[in-house]
Amino acid sequence: KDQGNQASSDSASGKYEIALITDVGTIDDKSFNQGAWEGVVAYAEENKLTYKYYKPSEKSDDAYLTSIDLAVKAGAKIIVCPGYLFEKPVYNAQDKYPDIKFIILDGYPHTGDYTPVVKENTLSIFYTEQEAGFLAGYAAVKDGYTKMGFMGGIAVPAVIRFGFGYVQGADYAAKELGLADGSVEIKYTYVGNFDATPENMAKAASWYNEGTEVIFACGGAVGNSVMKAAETAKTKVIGVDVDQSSESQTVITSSMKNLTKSVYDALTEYYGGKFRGGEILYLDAGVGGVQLPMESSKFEKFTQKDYDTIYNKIINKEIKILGDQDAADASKLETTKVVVDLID
Amino acid sequence: MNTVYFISQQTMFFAIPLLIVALGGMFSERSGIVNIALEGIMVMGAFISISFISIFQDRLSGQILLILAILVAGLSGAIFSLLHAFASINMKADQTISGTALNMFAPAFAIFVARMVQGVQQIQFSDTFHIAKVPILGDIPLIGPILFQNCYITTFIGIAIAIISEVVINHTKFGLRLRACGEFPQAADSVGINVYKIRYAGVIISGTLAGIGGLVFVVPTSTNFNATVAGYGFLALAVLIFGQWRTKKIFVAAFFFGIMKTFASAYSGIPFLKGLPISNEVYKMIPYIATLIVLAFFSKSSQAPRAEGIPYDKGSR
Amino acid sequence: MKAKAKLNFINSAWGVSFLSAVMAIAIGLLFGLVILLISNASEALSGFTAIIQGGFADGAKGIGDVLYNATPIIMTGLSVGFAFKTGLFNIGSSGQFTMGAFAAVYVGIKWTFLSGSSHWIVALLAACIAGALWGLLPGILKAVANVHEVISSIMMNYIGMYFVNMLIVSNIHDKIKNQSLPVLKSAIIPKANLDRIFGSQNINIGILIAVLMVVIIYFLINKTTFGYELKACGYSKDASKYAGINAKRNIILSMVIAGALSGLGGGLLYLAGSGKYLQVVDILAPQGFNGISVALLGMSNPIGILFAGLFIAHITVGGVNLQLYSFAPEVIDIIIAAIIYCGAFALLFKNIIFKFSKKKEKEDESI
Amino acid sequence: MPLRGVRSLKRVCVLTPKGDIGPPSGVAEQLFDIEEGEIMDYVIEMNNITKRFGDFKAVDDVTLKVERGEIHALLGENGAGKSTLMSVLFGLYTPEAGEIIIDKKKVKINNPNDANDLGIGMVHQHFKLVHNFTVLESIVLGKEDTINGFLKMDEARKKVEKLSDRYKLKIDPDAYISDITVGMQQRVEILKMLYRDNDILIFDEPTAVLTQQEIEELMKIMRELTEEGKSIIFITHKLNEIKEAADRCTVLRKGKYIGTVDVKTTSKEQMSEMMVGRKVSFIIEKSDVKNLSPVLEVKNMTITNKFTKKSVVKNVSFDVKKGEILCIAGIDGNGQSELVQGITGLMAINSGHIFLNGKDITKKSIRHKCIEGIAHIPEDRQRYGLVLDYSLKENAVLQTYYQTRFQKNGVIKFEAVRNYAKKLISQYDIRSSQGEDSIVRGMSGGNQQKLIVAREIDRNPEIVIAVQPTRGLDVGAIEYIHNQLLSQREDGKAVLLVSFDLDEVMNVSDRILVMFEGEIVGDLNPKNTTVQELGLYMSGSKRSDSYESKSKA
Ligand SMILES: Nc1ncnc2c1ncn2[C@@H]1O[C@H](COP(=O)(O)OP(=O)(O)OP(=O)(O)O)[C@@H](O)[C@H]1O
Ligand SMILES: Nc1ncnc2c1ncn2[C@@H]1O[C@H](COP(=O)(O)OP(=O)(O)OP(=O)(O)O)[C@@H](O)[C@H]1O
Ligand SMILES: [Mg+2]
Ligand SMILES: [Mg+2]
Repeated sequence: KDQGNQASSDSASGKYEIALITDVGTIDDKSFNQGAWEGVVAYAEENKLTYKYYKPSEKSDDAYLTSIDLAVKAGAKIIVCPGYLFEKPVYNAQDKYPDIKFIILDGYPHTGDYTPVVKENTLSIFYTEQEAGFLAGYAAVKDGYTKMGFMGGIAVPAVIRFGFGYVQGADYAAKELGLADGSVEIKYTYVGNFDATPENMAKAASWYNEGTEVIFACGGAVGNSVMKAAETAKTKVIGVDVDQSSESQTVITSSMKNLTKSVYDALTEYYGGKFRGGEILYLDAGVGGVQLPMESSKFEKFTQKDYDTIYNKIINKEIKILGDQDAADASKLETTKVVVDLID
Repeated sequence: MNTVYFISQQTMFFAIPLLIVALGGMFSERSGIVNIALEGIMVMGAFISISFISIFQDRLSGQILLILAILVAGLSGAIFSLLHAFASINMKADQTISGTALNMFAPAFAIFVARMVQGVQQIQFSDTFHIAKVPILGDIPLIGPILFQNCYITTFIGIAIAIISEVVINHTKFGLRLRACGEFPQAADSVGINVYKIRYAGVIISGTLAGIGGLVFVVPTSTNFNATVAGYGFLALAVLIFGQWRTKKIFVAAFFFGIMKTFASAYSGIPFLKGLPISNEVYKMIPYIATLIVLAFFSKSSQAPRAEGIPYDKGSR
Repeated sequence: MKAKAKLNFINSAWGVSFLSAVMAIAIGLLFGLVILLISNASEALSGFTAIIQGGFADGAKGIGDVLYNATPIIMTGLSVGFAFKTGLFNIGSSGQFTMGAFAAVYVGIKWTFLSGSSHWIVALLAACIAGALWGLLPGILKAVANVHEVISSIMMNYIGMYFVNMLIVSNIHDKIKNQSLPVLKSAIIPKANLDRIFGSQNINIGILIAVLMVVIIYFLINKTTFGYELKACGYSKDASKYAGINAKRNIILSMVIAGALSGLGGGLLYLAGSGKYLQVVDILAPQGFNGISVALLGMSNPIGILFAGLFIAHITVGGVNLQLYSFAPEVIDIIIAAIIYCGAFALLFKNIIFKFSKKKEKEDESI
Repeated sequence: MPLRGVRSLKRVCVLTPKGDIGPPSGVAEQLFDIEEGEIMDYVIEMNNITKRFGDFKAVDDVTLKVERGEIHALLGENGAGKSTLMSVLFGLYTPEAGEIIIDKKKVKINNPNDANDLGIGMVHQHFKLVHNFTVLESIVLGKEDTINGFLKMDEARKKVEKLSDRYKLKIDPDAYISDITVGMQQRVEILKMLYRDNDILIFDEPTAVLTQQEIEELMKIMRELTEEGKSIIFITHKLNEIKEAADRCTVLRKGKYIGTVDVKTTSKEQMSEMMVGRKVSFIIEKSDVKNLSPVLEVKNMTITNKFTKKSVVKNVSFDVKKGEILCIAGIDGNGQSELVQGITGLMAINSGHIFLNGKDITKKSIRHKCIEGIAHIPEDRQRYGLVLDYSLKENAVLQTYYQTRFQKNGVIKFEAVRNYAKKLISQYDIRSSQGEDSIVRGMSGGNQQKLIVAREIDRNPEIVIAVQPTRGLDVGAIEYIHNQLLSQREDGKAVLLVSFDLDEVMNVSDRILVMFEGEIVGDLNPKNTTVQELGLYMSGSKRSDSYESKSKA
């Protein structure tokens, strides 16, 4: 267990050279912030470096920038900024602090017009969540599930990409299995928060009650509510972001993006003098950016071999997987086997 | 039929914690102390009792662990509520002050301590408490599936608390005295009742029940505790007022709200609601709008305890 | 002579309230220090200094940040405090704030036809109106149907939150980020060079508007017949009816004004140009609940609320700086809670002050 | 030298005069040299009691000794400290100085429980009854019979019914307090004491809220109780009640002890002089009525209760003329309160019309009626008449704050308000600890009432509607208020007076209307009628012919 807010060594100097600013969530949100933070911790612990995270006072561009100021004041050399909310703050900060390096995840600096301005001291990393979602949807249908669900947290780009991929993966598998048109049903919704609430639990329970066999819970603590519902209904859950198999018996697999590894790698590159400033990286299956944790997965029919096959297809771009910008909503993904029951 | 059973089972998860906490609020308010700290007390009760579960779940499990946890939750709620009692009874403070302070303190404290002790703020627990079906009782037609399948003992505890509250308030010496203190403490004082003691008792009972309510809220709805009860303390306050500070009406109000919430969350699984051209956000609003409408028709005569919120001062006339 | 003047201050109602607030703050802070000592003794002192220094640690910029942070909570505090004076507990400040924020942002984005200089003013007015509307309903329900304002306001909070979510999505949605679009430049509240003076991006004349509101509300409550009526209704509904005061109208007006103040708070925050966007999330705006704390700490007195808002903003900024040391930022919430709790001891403090000044008087006499 | 006769063998005045206020001249010298005779059988000795509120001494070195089996009256102006002294005896307040001896044993009474254990019971000036409790619940509260904590009401019910039979205190054990009349509430209070088997009974102004019949009943009950050996302390402002019922009387003034006298041998005038320190006139002198035009006309007014749907005011018509004091007599609960509230606008009327100086004001707002010249001294002064948490000066302008003399452009002229309040205080002798800045809640009941009367009369209205304006006031204050009402009349203004006090009714009014069960059953001239006849009308045994026909038509 990591000491969340503690620095590993010589904190007495008051200098923390690796910094992370959290976005809305907390450092232990089971998701974005946590994944990135674990990367920071792992690298710093291994290399005996000081590190620290900062929580902005509110959710605004200026508050994020103020937190960056604070991190710099505390001696940060490299600052990890998880989330698109940092696009504008990092845009400003990269000019304000030319000697400091920034890693922004899931976003790139711009002034608000979405034209990337990635300076030499900034590295922007994206994940192809649609591929991770695709793997999950594919594996589930291959494993025999036909009544499925997707419960996103808030409709932010990463969550949408997961969901779109999930639908497409299911459709792809159904095609491979030669199922009839419309034989796979996916209930699809965004619950509007990232919390464990009775409302989310009741929603998941109602789906399970109606026959849904597995729900992809894609929104931090929303997963805890879904798992709860699954535990009582004796049904299944697909986790997200990190391997969530340890959280509940009901988790058959997790649609992972390798946040931790990517942050760890970026830090390694920086300290190795190979910081890829100015670049926008897309961490896809090709570089191991996404995966299903096959060792901990509880599939009955879907095998490692199946997994490797489909994974290679994705790497080789044999399958075109649409992202969040490519369709208005999940029902517009033009699937044939899968019927998306959009609930909003 | 399946749908009906499902709705009633789900309703319990919303209604029971609201019921328990609102009843807690009732004891405090009918003794004359406004308790807006219900939210904070719920958080505190849930925090300590879930920590208890997570520590002891290696050694204990099932209903015994849950019952012990309920005791822990009640105890911690009671102790925490003493702060409110002290400020509003001894210090004669405005009762919203300490309530607000407690609401702010509890989640901050829960996060702070959890971080200090285990690094992360969420406290994991494994649910060994769920009852798929109570033997024998679960097979009773109609009632079985509604009450005794897919349930927790907390449901029965909640209903038991309601019944006990009704009896205590209306048919015991303590209840009579409590009511007197909430309506006209000078009258109680003039017949030798120690208003301070009775009010302490009222607040402590409310703390106990709110603490239990916190646990009962978390157990059926999540697999961990994350320093929040999602505003249900305030909703319980609303249920208390909705229920006109009377046990039976609180019971009805809690279940009214619970059913509304169930419809709002699970409408996609309810055949006759599914087809309606109503959006998700509108469904979410319905319980609150419905409550407002019901209130508009049934609030003409308020039965709020008359001395509620007024610090008792022996010297005042 | 000087001692006399001092004593007069101590004895005045104002002075006593002020001193007891100071005592509450001191004890709350001490409690915070104890917590810091328990969690990490070696850094406790520096951490504590950071809290106390608050905005002053960063010079003018820090002060600018304090003023920025104080603006919305002064407004919601004023809203809650004002309603308190009328005997109403406006726990619905959160919903009114959200509605105001939405209206301001909506006008700020959509009403492009407005010429430069009036845009932000119209947007703020829209915020007031939206907030007022959200106060109006509980007001009417209370006056006409006797619905307890606490329950109706709680309901209105949730309805407002979901309603605004819906409105954002259908009107001003930034789909990519699932939040509101940025407002036009012309809708941003002018900075009037304050940003250059303070070296802070955030600060703008919003704080001046808030102060103006404090003065107006103070005047309204204490100096006008309207305030007299409102307070009379707050103290005794029956007596004000007897006096021919239209209690129903006053209840409604009071909720409307309280709503407008909260709504304006929402407008002031989201038009501050600090890069804040309305999020489509199911979370009640915390500013409304912070307003309760501010109103209580300020003892429902507009001037008190102004200082309470500034103070809470001050130590909130201090709490951000606290992160330079190894403390969880929640410490700051614990401290604020402790301070508010100590506010409950006002009566005790007043007695202590009273005794002290008595003693002092006697000593003075004996000299 | 009338007080010489006070000295008797059995009844001895005990005097411990201290402080600077002495008894009134003439009385003083005689009282001071009285010495204690033989050792008396005192059940209560309160020696040198002092009770402060902040800096203010409400009770200042007062001594009170009550003999076994006597009715001991306690007399004093409003705010003299009577209730406070009794609250000390009952354990509600802890005195700063002094000792209490009960049955020859020195005791400490820290709370009502202690008092109860010593056999002391009290009927408070403001009843201590919970509005939504039943009569039975109210009686047992604090002394409940239980089995395992559960209430056992059956035995309590039996005991209460027995007591109620024995003392002819009729009550309905299951009625809610809020639904019963004040007279009944008082019976409940008395039963509360009897239920607790108290031997020392304190009645704090029990008669202020009662009708003549009820007062007579109460006196009878009190006498019965003393015959059983119980001792009673009886607070009242009405000297003829003291004359009628009490054995001895202790007088307080401004918190200080003045003296104790034997009632039989002391005249009313002497007692009132001891109380106020000057002579008070009991005779009201007034000129004849000049028959002038009506100021207020009420036509066919009907009011039904919102909850029970029963008519409480039935088709009532009457008028009040200029220069006339019209009195509405009747037993409490016969619709007088509702009638007045209907006229003033506090209660909605179901049908009928109200005219003021010929103008129809039926549908007008309270504010409008107020401006048009209706002044209202309400029955429940604390609920309607005052904003208890406002200061005296703020209450002084409760209906006039919006007038241009007190505000300009909506801004209150505080100096003007203050000066006005000061004027009322000095003109009407309103006493309080901090003058115009006193918070009204802390003022004595009598002075609260004076403030209302001052405010209403000073508005120079067309008609003053006064409900029980002298209830709970001392003779000095009553005299003053009666004079005020008379001077209104002399000025050609009208007065509508509702009173249960038949002496007041007979003395003050020019014309008497009697109300019974929501109807007016009699229109009498006080000069040609007697208290007895009035009583017949009030109890419904008699009706004027004109009214008989009207109500039937
Ligand atoms: N709780 C209190 N706080 C402050 N002053 C008080 C309090 N109770 C009584 N007083 C003051 O003490 C004095 C005596 O009051 P008390 O009620 O004993 O008078 P009283 O003789 O019963 O008068 P009344 O005939 O009007 O009932 C009054 O001046 C009153 O204002
Ligand atoms: N006519 C009345 N006047 C005054 N109070 C009343 C009256 N009728 C009922 N009450 C009071 O109102 C309260 C509510 O009465 P009701 O019989 O509705 O209670 P209830 O539903 O049994 O309440 P609970 O749930 O506490 O048992 C009771 O406490 C009672 O004391
Ligand atoms: Mg009295
Ligand atoms: Mg009456």
